[in-house]
Amino acid sequence: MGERTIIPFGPQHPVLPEPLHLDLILEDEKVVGAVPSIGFVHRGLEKLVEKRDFHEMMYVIERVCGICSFIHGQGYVQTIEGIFDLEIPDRAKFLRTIWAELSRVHSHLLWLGLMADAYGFESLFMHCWRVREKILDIFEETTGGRVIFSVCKVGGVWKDIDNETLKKIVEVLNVVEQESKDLTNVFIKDFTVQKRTRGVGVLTYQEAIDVGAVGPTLRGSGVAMDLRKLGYAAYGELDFEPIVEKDGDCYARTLVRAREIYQSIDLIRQCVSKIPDGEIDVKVKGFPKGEYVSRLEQPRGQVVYYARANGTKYLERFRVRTPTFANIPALLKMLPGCDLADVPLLALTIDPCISCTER
Amino acid sequence: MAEVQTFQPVTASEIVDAAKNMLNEGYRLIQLCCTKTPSEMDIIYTFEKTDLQSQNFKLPVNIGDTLPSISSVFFAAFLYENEIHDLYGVNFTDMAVDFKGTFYETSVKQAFSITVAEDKE
Amino acid sequence: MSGMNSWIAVVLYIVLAPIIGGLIAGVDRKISARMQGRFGPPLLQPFYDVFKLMSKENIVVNKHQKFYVLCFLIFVIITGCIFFSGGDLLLAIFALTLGSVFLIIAAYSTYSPYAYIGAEREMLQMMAYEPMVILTIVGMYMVTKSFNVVDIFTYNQPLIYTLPGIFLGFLFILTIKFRKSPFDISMSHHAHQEIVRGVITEFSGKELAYVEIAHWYENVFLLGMVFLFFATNWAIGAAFAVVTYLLEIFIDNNNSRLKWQFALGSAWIVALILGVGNIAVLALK
Amino acid sequence: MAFNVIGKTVMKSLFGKPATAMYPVIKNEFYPNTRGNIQVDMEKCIYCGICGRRCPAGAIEVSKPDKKWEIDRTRCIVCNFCVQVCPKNCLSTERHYTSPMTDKSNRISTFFGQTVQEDA
Amino acid sequence: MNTVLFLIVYPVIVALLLLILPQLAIRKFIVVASTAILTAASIYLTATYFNTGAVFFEFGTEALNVGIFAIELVLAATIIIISIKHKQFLAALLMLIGAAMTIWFEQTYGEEIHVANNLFVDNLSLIMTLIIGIVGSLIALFSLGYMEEYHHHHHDMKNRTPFFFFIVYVFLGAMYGVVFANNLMWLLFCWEITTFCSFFLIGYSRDEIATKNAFQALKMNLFGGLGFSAAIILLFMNAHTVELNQLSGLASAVVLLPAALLAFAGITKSAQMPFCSWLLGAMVAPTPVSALLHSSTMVKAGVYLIIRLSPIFAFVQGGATVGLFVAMVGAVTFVLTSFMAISQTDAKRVLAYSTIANLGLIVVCAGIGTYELVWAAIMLVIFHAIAKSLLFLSVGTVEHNLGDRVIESMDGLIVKMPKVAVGMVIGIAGMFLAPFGMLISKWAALEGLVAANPILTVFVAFGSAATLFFWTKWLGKLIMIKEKPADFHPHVPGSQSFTLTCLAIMTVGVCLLFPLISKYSLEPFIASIYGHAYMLDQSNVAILLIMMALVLVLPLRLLSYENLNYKPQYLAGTNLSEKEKFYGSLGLTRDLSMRSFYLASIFGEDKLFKLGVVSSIILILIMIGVGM
Amino acid sequence: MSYLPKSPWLVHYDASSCNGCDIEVLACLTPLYDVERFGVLNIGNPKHADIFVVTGSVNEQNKSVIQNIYNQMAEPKVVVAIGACATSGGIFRECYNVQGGVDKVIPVDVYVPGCAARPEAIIDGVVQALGVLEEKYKKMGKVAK
Ligand code: NFV
Ligand code: SF4
Ligand code: SF4
Ligand code: SF4
Repeated sequence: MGERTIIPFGPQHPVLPEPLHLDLILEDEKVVGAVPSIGFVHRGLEKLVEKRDFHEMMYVIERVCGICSFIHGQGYVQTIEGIFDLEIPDRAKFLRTIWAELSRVHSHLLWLGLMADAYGFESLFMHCWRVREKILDIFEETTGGRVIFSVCKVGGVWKDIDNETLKKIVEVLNVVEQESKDLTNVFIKDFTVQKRTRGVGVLTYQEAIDVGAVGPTLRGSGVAMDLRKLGYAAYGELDFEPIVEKDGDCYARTLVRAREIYQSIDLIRQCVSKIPDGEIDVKVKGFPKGEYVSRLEQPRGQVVYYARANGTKYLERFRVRTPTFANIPALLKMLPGCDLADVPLLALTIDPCISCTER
Repeated sequence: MAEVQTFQPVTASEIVDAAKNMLNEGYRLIQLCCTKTPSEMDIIYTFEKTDLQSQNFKLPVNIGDTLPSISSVFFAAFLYENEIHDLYGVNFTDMAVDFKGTFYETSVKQAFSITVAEDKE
Repeated sequence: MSGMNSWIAVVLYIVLAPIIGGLIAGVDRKISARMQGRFGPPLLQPFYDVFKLMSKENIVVNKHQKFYVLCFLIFVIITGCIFFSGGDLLLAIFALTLGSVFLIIAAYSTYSPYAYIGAEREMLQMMAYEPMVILTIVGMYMVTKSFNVVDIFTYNQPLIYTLPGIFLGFLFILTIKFRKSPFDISMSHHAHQEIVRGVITEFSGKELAYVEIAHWYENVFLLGMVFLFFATNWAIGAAFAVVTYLLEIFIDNNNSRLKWQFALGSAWIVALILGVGNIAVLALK
Repeated sequence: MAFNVIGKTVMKSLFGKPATAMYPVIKNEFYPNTRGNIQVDMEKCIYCGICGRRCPAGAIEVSKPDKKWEIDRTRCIVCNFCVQVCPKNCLSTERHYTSPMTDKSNRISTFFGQTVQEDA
Repeated sequence: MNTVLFLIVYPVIVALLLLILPQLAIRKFIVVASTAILTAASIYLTATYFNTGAVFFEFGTEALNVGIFAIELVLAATIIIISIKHKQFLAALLMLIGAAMTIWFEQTYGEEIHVANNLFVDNLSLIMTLIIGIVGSLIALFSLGYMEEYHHHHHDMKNRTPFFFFIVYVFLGAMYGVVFANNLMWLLFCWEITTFCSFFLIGYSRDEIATKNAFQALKMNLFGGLGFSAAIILLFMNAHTVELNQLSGLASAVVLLPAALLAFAGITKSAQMPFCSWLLGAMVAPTPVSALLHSSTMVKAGVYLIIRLSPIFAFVQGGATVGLFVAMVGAVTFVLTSFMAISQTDAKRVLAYSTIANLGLIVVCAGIGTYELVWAAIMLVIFHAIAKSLLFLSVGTVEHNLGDRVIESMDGLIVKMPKVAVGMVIGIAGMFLAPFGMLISKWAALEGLVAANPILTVFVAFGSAATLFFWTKWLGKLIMIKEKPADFHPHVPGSQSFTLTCLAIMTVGVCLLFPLISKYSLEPFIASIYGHAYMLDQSNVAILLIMMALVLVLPLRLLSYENLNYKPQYLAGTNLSEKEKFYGSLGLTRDLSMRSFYLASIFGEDKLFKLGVVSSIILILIMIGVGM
Repeated sequence: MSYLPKSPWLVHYDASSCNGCDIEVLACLTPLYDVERFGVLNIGNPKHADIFVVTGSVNEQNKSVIQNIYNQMAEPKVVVAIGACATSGGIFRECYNVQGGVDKVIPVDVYVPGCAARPEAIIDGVVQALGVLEEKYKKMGKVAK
């Protein structure tokens, strides 16, 4: 008998490309209970450290996720470099920053598109992804891959970007900026979009901190926390402020991401103007020994890496704590009381990346 | 660039209080990370402040040990604890949400509890 | 229309409506694609889709669903037949309602959570647009003193002059009926929806094709309704029907999907303000 | 708040040229950096096996006695590591991806050095 | 004439017999026989008079009047005593006032009252006769098996079945009295008896809620009865008549206030806002009671009276305004109760709300009172009586098998109890879908209203939309196809399934026959009052019949499907090999479960009810004010 | 000739993909590649779909999901495995929770290698799948006769 409506939401579900499962318990369309389950993407790749040496492991870690792939690579090598206490050439740092910020632009555009799709705004989705393709072209041109770059290595980067291309990138970014403006305007101003996002899934300042939210989810609730302020890679030499919105609802989080696109474009421009000439890598000798925790800012928020090495070519343990993992409690906070129609929105509002989460 | 990192040791009985302390000092939980090597096994608790300062605790454990959950202090901890339970076979009491071993349904149970080095021995 | 003529109209409707409806759907997809910066499918794509569905294996959750879907198709066709033979407009709407109810219970009968929510939402939508539909007909009667499409059709002045509010209100709910954003709540043409494909989640193969064809018939009927507002002149009427549809495509591509609360609320408010307002003006005259 | 904010973009697209690249009617141009199919120059290969050992995906198999160099294309993750580590620089990456296949047995490409008959 | 008397008296005799002969077998025999007899007599009466126009009977003696007066006083005294025993002083007071008015009226004017025709028959009475005779006695038949089971399910309750049947048959007699009476005082007498019957039946179980609700019903109906009495007194004082058929010939100044008061009485009896709460409360009564009194007959007495008044609204000067407000009360009731029905989970409550809503619609039609609308109103009465009693009785049957009557428990009923479910589906379809009866009448109502008062169509438009919603969702629940639980063995006694079958066939049959009913019964009746009759458009009738035929024939298609490949529902990939289960979070195996939308935040009772009470009270006050 | 190759509808399931192949599948739908030109729709519901596109490898938990989706599709149907993970397990082949390519649990008709598989490769793969679809349709017809 139908006391409540129970809906198995996912793992295969058209609105969430990713296999997250929720048992949604509904009354009318109100969600009165939501129990998540994950594990559909769990591969256990962290354990591969026992079979891949610490150079090869870079390629594994990159494939934690195909969206934030570059920063995973960067985070991995940074952690190993942290164990080695290795200083890499400045140009490599800048190049990493450029790619990282490009990744952020692409990731945010991708997310904006998916978000639009979640509330049935198909044309907006298409246009976001159309613009995003321009970034992917830059990736392919500079690294050889559209989504997985394989350019980081312990001690630097594999490929250089010549200054010509850097200029070209800035030009492309000018176009992207222009076109994104038209699109982010829709997210900011459109009546129907606001109707769907305003006041939905509110996470207050304190709640956001308590549940351990990170990234735009956290900043959308007014907490100015951005790991790039740690000054890793070239961020120490760049000028930026974390982007913060107060309301803590889907709208605020959308706004944060929309504005971060421009921030990232600006950072890349700064990088291009400041990038020094020189080497792009240093030789790495010997094997790492020790342990290290490093934190980076992914498009989705803070990512934490932990590595422990014992002086052989295999690490003993490598672990990634990804932003989505940290944001799931926030999602669980937001779900009860929303409408079924809001569920995809809320799921997307933390920008879930299940493959990151489960590794 | 490398910041100085400390791993402050704690014991199972202290961990909840340590977590409460951290909470009072304005820290929040960043991660629980379990590590198993052939010789030792420990859980690292990482906390962080909104000004990005961080603090690590290291708690030595063994497979089959039962630890108190800190999810009453930091709600988010239940995810890590369930994960560690499923992958390492460390039990936690009073988790905010207890998946009872269905967090990751892996074909190899508690896969991380054996390391390659041990395997070879 | 005399007896003979109305039979011809019925036959023409039964034969031509799916062709026109399919073409409209094709144009719709093409234009939508272009609006999204894409090249888009071939014009005849909807027909390919339907033919393909016809050739698929028959899978069902239970056999009742097939029967209900068949009824849905039949009663939607009957609706158009009543309409295009110049019959009673209210009766046509009742037949359409019956058809829609068959679709809904087809979804219900599958006992599938997604189809179920879709069905509930479909009912909400019906509840949302029903008043305005009835008010539209009431308005037409007040002007022409008849419920018969023939009489409305041959009325000596375009209805739009006297029923502007009702026309706008009707346009509004037409978005619901065409299943366009922002009101494609219960099922939408593109699948990326929280309830999968809503009402039609559990249909496949032939039934899905039937549902599609029924929508073509229904769309032609609805455009016929639009046409009635301009009926004194064939060309203008047809032109407005086309413009209306283009407008719907435009709206579809310009809005996100809203929730049922908004669909119900806005449709009722529109019915109350535009519909009742217009009727009140007519009544006072 | 405003309505139809995207209207301008939409109308521009409607009357402009679609962004579609029309693949496969028009073939795509790849960049010089593009990574794709791994190719081996058997003339230069010394069967040292470094590529095979270091390939993170374990896609390459080298057999010195048979003078054989073999790659499983469905395993290869196109990371270019083998190209970068080969001491003889005999590996290269094509600017074209491996084509899809309906028959899984096509996944393995085998190359033999000159001394062995190429009849497989 | 004799048949008329027979119909009034026979049920009362049966009632007494049933009371003094409590043996089950005898009861069974009597009830079955009476069903046949009443049905036959009703049909016979109809056959005799259906094309004679109105026929009046002088019948009546002084002794009879004295007898009626005496019975009235005895009953009043009984009610007052019972009320005081239950500390229901308001009820006692109302009864006291009513009795006082009657006594005073008898004392003051008793001598002067001369009634030419005490009884009469016309086509409207005949239609009511058929409803009472066939539907009513079928329900009595249904009660046979039902009451047995009822006490089986409620063993802690005292078995007072003989009393139950006594009241039911007294009620039937009274109901005949209501529809045959031309003398308003007789009408009032029968009217009050139906009130008392309702009171006793609602309170049948004698538990706290039942008693409370019974008194609520009593109070409200007595209150309406006061209006009735007042109307009679005024009428006699000003116009020296107490005859129903004279009313529409009277001068506007004389008749308007009595008409308004009578309409008021009708409104209370047919449970319109603000009095609808009594009918909702009445749902505690055993289900046949709900079917008999609270949907197909007694509440129909209310609208019957208003329909009788509609010539006044239509012809008498100033009557239209009174009628408009009567109609407005109906309209408000229709819309709001339709809305509120959406938020109900209890099947009987949904039926109750829908009943009130439909009565509201009838009141709207009768209140405006043009010939089309009267046609529609009477059609509504017919279709509603049959379909609604079918639904009530099915719910009763289902309740005994499922253990409760929550709509949510009925999912998959078509699998669990196919026959009953099909009956219910017919009943529900009959309530709101083309080509079934209610819809035909609603259609006529709409057409009539547009011509007469377009603004009222707005109410109908919105109310109908809500109707669509709550019926469809119920329908959906019934026809869900799901696995049949292995341990479920429904039991439906023969008397019940016979009744249900008859009613289901009648629901469909009446729809098929409605052109004939209209042509031979309604049209002459309406023509006799209005001078011209509502004619159905023949082509529309043809289309309706075609649709009807399709609806009846298409299900045959179900038999012919083959080569189907059965696949379980799409569950996002979490299906288990067991049907209707999926693998949920936390490693749980979950059953599919679905709950309809109730939209309590929008259509919740509390807000809407208040709104309805306030607005309808204002409307009623204006209505009576206009009458003055 | 059937109309199957003119209107292939996809259902896409992300097994344990890293999202790399996933977003490339999605990218195929978007303006630059726009597979709707061939009538392809990402319909998201196995009951409506003709082509099952799987990215990522099979693991303990998604094994049954893949099978369920496959079973719920109506004949004729084809499976396209996209990316190194789905074709062979790719780089994660040796992970403890990876059981290998999709062909471990359901029959696969087209293998699209790459990591991540490029949109062009995916389009090629789908085009090849259309051929398979047509063949299966013919076979199905024979069985019916
Ligand atoms: N969650 C996550 Fe990632 C990001 N950003 C990261 O570590 O996307 Ni797949
Ligand atoms: S590393 Fe180069 S030389 Fe050595 S086996 Fe591989 S291809 Fe040949
Ligand atoms: S490209 Fe990478 S995966 Fe492919 S063969 Fe070379 S090293 Fe192995
Ligand atoms: S093949 Fe590569 S890109 Fe595709 S899912 Fe697997 S790891 Fe990710």
